[in-house]
Amino acid sequence: MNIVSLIILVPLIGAVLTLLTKTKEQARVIALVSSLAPLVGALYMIMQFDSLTPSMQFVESYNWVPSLGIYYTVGVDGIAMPLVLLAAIVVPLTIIYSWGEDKQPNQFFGLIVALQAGVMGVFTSLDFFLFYIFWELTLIPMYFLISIWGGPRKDYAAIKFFIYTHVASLVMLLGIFAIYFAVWAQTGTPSFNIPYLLEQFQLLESSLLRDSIFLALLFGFIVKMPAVPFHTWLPDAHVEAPTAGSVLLAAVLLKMGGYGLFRVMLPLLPFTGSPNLMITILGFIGVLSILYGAMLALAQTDLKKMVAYSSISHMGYVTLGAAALVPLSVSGAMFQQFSHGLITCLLFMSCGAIQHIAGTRIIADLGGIGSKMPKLTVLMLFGFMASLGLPGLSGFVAEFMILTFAYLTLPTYVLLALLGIVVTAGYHLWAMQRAVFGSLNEKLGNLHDITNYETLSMAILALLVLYFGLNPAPILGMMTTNAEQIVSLMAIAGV
Amino acid sequence: MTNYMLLAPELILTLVALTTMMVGLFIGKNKTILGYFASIGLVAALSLTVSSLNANETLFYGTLTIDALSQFFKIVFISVSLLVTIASIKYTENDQNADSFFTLLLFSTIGMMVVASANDLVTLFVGFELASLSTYALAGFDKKDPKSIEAAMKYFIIGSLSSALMLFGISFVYGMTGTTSIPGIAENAGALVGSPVGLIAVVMLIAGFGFKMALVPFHMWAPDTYQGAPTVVSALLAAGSKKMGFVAAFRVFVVALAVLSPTWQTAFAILAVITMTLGNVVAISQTSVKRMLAYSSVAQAGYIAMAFAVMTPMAFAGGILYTLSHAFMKTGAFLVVAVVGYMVLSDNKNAKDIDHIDNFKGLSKRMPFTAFAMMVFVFALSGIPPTAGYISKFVLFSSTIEAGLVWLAVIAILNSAISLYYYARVVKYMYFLPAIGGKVSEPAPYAIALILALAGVLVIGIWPEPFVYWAMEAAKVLI
Amino acid sequence: MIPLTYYLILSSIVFTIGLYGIMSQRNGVRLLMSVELMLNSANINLVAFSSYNDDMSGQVFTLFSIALAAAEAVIGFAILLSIFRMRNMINIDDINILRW
Amino acid sequence: MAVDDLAFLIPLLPALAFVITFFFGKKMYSGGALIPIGAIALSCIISVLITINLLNNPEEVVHQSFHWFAILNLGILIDPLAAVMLCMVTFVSLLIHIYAVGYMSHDPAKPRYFAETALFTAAMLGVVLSDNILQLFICWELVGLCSFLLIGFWFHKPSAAAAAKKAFLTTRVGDVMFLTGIIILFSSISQIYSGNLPEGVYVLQFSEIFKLIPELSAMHTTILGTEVNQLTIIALLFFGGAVGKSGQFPLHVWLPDAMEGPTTVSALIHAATMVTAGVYLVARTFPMFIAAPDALIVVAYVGGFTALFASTMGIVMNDIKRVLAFSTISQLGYMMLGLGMGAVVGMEAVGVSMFHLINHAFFKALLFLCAGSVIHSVGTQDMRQMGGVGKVMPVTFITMVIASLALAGFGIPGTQIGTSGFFSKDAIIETTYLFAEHTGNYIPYLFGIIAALLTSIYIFRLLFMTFTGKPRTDYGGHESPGTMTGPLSILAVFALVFGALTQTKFYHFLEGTFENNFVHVNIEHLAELGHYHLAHGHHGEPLLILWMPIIVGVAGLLISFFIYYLRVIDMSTIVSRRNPVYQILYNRYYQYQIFIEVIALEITYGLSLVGEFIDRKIIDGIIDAISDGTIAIGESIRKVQTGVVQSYATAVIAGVGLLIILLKLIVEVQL
Amino acid sequence: MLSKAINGVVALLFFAVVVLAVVGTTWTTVDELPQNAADQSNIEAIGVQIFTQFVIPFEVLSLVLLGALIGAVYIAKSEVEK
Repeated sequence: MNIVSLIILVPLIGAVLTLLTKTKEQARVIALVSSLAPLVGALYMIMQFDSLTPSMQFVESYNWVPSLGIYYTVGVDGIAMPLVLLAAIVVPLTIIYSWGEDKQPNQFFGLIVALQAGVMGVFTSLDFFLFYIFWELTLIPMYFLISIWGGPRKDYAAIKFFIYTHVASLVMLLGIFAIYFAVWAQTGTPSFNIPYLLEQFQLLESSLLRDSIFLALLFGFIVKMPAVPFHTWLPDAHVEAPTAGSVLLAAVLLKMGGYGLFRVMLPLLPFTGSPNLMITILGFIGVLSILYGAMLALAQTDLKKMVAYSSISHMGYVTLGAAALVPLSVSGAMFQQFSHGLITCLLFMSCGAIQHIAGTRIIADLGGIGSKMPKLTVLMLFGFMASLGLPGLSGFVAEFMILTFAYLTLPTYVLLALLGIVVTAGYHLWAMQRAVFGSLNEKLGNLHDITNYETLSMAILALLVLYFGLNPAPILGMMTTNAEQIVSLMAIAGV
Repeated sequence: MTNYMLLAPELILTLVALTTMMVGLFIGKNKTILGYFASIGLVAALSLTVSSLNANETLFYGTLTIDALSQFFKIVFISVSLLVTIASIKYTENDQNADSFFTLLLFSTIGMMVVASANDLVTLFVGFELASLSTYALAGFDKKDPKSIEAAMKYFIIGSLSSALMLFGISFVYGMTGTTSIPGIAENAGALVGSPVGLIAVVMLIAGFGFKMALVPFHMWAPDTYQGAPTVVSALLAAGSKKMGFVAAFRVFVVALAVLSPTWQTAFAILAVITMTLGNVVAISQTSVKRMLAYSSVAQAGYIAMAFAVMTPMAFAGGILYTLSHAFMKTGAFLVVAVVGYMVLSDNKNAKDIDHIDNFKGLSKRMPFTAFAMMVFVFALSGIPPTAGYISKFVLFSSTIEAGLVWLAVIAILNSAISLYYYARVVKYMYFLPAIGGKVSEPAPYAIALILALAGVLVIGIWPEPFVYWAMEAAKVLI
Repeated sequence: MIPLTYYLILSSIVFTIGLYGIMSQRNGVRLLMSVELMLNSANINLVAFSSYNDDMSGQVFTLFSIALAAAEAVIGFAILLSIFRMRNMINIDDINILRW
Repeated sequence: MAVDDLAFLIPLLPALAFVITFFFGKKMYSGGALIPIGAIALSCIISVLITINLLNNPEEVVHQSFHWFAILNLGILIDPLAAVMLCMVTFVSLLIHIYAVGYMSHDPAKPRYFAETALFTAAMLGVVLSDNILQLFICWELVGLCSFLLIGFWFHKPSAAAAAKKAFLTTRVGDVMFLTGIIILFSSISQIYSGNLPEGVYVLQFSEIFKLIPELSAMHTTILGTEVNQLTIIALLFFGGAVGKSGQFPLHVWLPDAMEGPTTVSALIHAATMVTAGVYLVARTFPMFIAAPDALIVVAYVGGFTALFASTMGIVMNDIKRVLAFSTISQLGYMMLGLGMGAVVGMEAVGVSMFHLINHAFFKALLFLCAGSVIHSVGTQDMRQMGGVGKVMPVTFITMVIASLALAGFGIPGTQIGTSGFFSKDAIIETTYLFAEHTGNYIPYLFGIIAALLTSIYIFRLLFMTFTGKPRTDYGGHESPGTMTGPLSILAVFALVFGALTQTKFYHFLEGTFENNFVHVNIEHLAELGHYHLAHGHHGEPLLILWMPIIVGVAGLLISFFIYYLRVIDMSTIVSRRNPVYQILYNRYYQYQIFIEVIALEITYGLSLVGEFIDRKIIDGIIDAISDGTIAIGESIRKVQTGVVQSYATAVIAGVGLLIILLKLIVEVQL
Repeated sequence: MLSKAINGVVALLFFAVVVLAVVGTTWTTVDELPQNAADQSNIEAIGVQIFTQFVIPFEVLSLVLLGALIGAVYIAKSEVEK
């Protein structure tokens, strides 16, 4: 068994062990250890990783259901590796952040670790069957996290999240079926192998079929991202989810949608019946999400909901960068995924801490907490700055690359997206001004600063955001090779 | 030359059934031993069936056929019966009439097995009746409970009506083809093509089998009966005898009346869509878990019926695999309801509405294992990986795409999403709501049955290869 | 020679009567009788076909179905008896605890 | 050369100081103030040494570059333009830091203060040192961040929090324009290379950009039916960034509010860092501006108008810092105006403008620090509550007088006698006259000269109101400590003599900015691309024009003297609610109301509320309706199951009948 | 009464459908029915068929009867205690 399987399996076993523990101490230690193991694995993989080849590395494959062409095949390339790293970083930090969780700690930590196993599986699967299994598996822990540890409207939010994204996955599944059978009929061998199917896609004769497959798969991914107008599950889920749930939802689960965009959609796009139409659709969705998300964030009264809408807005950049199909805009979009994962984590942790300590997240009810919570304020400000795209932090690198290079092919969209930057700055600063600065709202009672565990995890995130903002090359290096390869398909298709 | 070994499972079960009945007359109060005995018999039958998986013979002047399809379904039936029998050891614990219970249970199993092997309409009909009659009695086994008797009554009346319809249909088929042998009908079925009588025969047969499958509009007995019957019997009905309808339909439509496929394909497509939609939509608003499972069972029948509408090897394999998965999922789910019923009764002897969903509140704290098992079962029923429910839906739904019936796939998938709503509600009750009452430990028989069902669901889900392969082999019989 | 169709129409009539009975009768015993009517109409068919096709199996089938009808009736009556014992009546449309 | 290799330390030292002070400042002397002071002092020394080297050998600029990621690099460029900025920034910043040790001595959050100012300085140095446009933008944004942090230093004051937000947001509007300019520039470059960017070349480096100016100016884009030169678009977008950062009309609204921070911060923002960044950006990309048709004219008009516009408001303000803030805006307008005059004087415009920038840095820092000294001692910022401060604070008074004279530009034309402001500001006004002569367009000149009159009026008004007469309230002030008066004196010396000492050398030094071993462009040639006709050999203005600035300066002094010292005019008739002119000026042309409320709040927030409505009611409404509808349908279908078994039988039989008919129909249709 | 009417309509509908189908079908029948009952014994033929061709259904039928017996006895018998 090689390293990729281990980073899936270890958290899976860890999750089971955690569920079986009796005390809080055992639960969190086991959870932390088993979620750190993938980090070690991911770092090892990065050391061994060859950034110069776009092909899959660390591949392993076993028979699973050969009669249907299903194999257990896992591996990583430049698209997946950074996301594996992201998931490996974020989950342990979330556990550290939630160190003091008292309500059913064994289940809480167990579900978090199970979620990690799920996303690791999604990012490394090279077989659509396996991919879909992991894709769906991530739903369950998140559903529980929202339902058990959630806020007042958790029932509504949890079921909405569950069914909404499940419908999307099912539509995606239809697309998977379609490509599978179409290729089967074409070549005579059944296979769910992702690279193989993507390769064979162009040989399908009917352009209607190709377009339908493309759109079905696309729907599955953009709902997950989520893109406007399929986004309404996200704010509800975020508002009701516990902090750890929000963090994982925004930092890791949304990335699955973007990952699908790069892994599946872009290689198919040049070979659809009307690639230009598809690019227009993607670009439009991207810009719409950027602007709409930012505008709605401005209207929010709940801090966490605002951050949720900001996620929608930021994920719009991913779509836009992908739609542009310029190597560096695509790598920028991939980097945006990675960077947003870290930043949004920081933001949600801040909101969670405020909720936890001040007892409310309504911006109007807060005010002036900065003077009582200096550590939180610094970290939160850092996160906000990163989120509004301050240069020197990772968010800027990604957004700059996306906007600059997407302008080469989609100038109008980029000019529209640039408007969003001002609004983005606006809602961040306005929220900061009302919630954290100003005179202290006396109704909040006795406030104290965040705990050391919370500080630790948030500080690590902040450092990572800074580090990757100053030195994005290692991560970008992995992505660029694959991005170039994806874009080169456009030329092959003659678009 | 007849190879009697192939009939050994049926023979063993008959022997065990008769012995159970006889012994039951002589032993006194404690008849628990009979349950163990029946279980052993079922295990033996199961292993004998497994040992002859690849048989392909027709026996007794062509009235019985032993092939991959029959073996597959026999294993489904025996497995369900085994699970139900094990669980019933607890259910019949202090019952004077446990001997009758187990005998009837075994008889119904034999009936189903005969249907699975039937290669002649006479055999099929007689097997059908054996299974039906035994289960009529079983459904009313709680005879002091008005609900149980009502369930039996409804089951019986609609069952008899269906038998009559089926027989009427059979008579027309016989009239047109001049034979009752299934291969013989297949040879002469040309006469039925285009004739109005052929159409009527097909619809009546669908009504007859549809009664067992619980296809809308032949399903209306099912929710009442599943709810009223003793829970272990509901499990048998939903997971076992429902499948008998499918295997009969496979034999009669796909093998015998293949030339009429345009007719019954359309019929099954219509029924499948109505069935799954109605089942799911109505299940949402149920407050009794048993009744909810009943509607879910109706919906699942709709999914399986898609196999007939699609009619490709892949679809048949999917449908067949689905019956196996559904056997484990549904049995498991009903057994959980039985365990919860036991728990509620042990709290309060005179409890009413023991299958109400309120009794599932906080089950994760009261009975962690049962709650976990139930969660796996409902997620499997809603088709979430990596469970048996997922892999079977995967194969089945994918076959609709393969055949180009995208609209059917879309409807099925939307239904699947709707179903998540009420399945998730069960999970919500078990895991998110506060418990009323303390921890209760599951009685051993229930626990064993649950473990077995759980193992079935997960093994098929995680290592589907042998099962898919096997289902495909079984499907080859049909094409 | 009486055309086969006559038998079939007869059996259809009998069958329809049975159907109507099962839909409209309140009394359990009458319901059972209706079911029997339907089974017997099928038997008419079978025998008719058997004769007109010169094939014995139809008649054998009829014998089987008669026996099965008997067995069915047994169970049916047992259930009705049980109901009667419980409620002192066998108007089965009053038995609707289980619904919705 | 050894010291050139240390160039990278210039921004790095303050940045390190930031880290150290931020995390460990609490336990150090005076909140760790010594760390940034030391670091900036070192930076200053290195800067001066490098500048001296450069003076000796102007062709050999310092350039260091290393790969960052993708096709981007990080680099350091010290050419004459950067060198003078470096020296000024480090020097003024150093003095302000030293001053702050005294000024901030009572504030508990000293470590944070010194950390942030160090970072501020580092970011500004980064702007100055960048060798490529992207790095410049990055540091540019960091400057914005630091201004946000420092303006909101006392964030528990709601007004400070609001001002900080406003500053960041307003400059951000400009920044987005700047970023858009970079993006369009990049895509144009990419088009020039037809998508195949050369290997190993960082195309966003200034040298590479300037090389491509001819190609860029040959490109056109059609906007709303008119064909616009690509380079003009880019240049104007860059200028948009500069407008935001340098407080030019109409994005100047943040600057007066930026007074909410400590006065030292105001000094830092207004003199050494931040606001000069905009001017510096235009100067740095001057080859692009001069090659872009109409761009410089826009710069000139915006600058000139801002100079006039801001000075009108300076006259009526009562808050001492606010007067200075409008003064800054006005002076920045002059600098922009000077740059715009590149339309006639070419490269000399950069010299003139930068010279004013440097001089302004000295006297404006001095003005602010003096004001700070007064505020520190008096405890209020309202001039109406001061009066006679000169008696208790002699050092502050004298330095303030010097600074005011420098700002008003006092000196004797035709000689080397004059304050630093005299040399630089008058030079700008002279170039505007040249422009007027050359093109027949007197508007920039009028802007400049009227603003000069108003400048003189408001600064002497401030002087008289604050330092002369009798105390109007009981404030009980005292002279400030040595750490404060020391820097004041040093700055005063510079404000007095720097202009006279360096004027000619300065222009000459800056001439070499774009002609060295890093960049080599021919400004004359570029001006032709931009259709500007440069005037050569121009020093022949009439005597009246030479004397005009000093005449209006003295006139302003006299007007203030009569009104505010001798009080020969009763102010109450003018300072009245009923006087519409006063109202408009005092309310700053109602710009706040118009700008913030209408645009920002009403429209944007209104739109976002509409979006929220769409989201909640329409998108979510549809989804909820689907789910509710499904449940309702289930509820109603459920009732069909009546519990009566005969009805079930009816259903079965009806089902059979209907199915038969249906199939019959379907099969017939199919056949 | 309405329900009865519905039942009647359903039954008539059903009847119409079946009769139309039966009449509309051309049945392939033997040309002559055996006229003389003494010619051949169908009893014997049936007996032979039951024990050869249909021996399995016959055996299963025995189980059906037994099952029905057990079931009926169980359901119908009154509990001793009551």
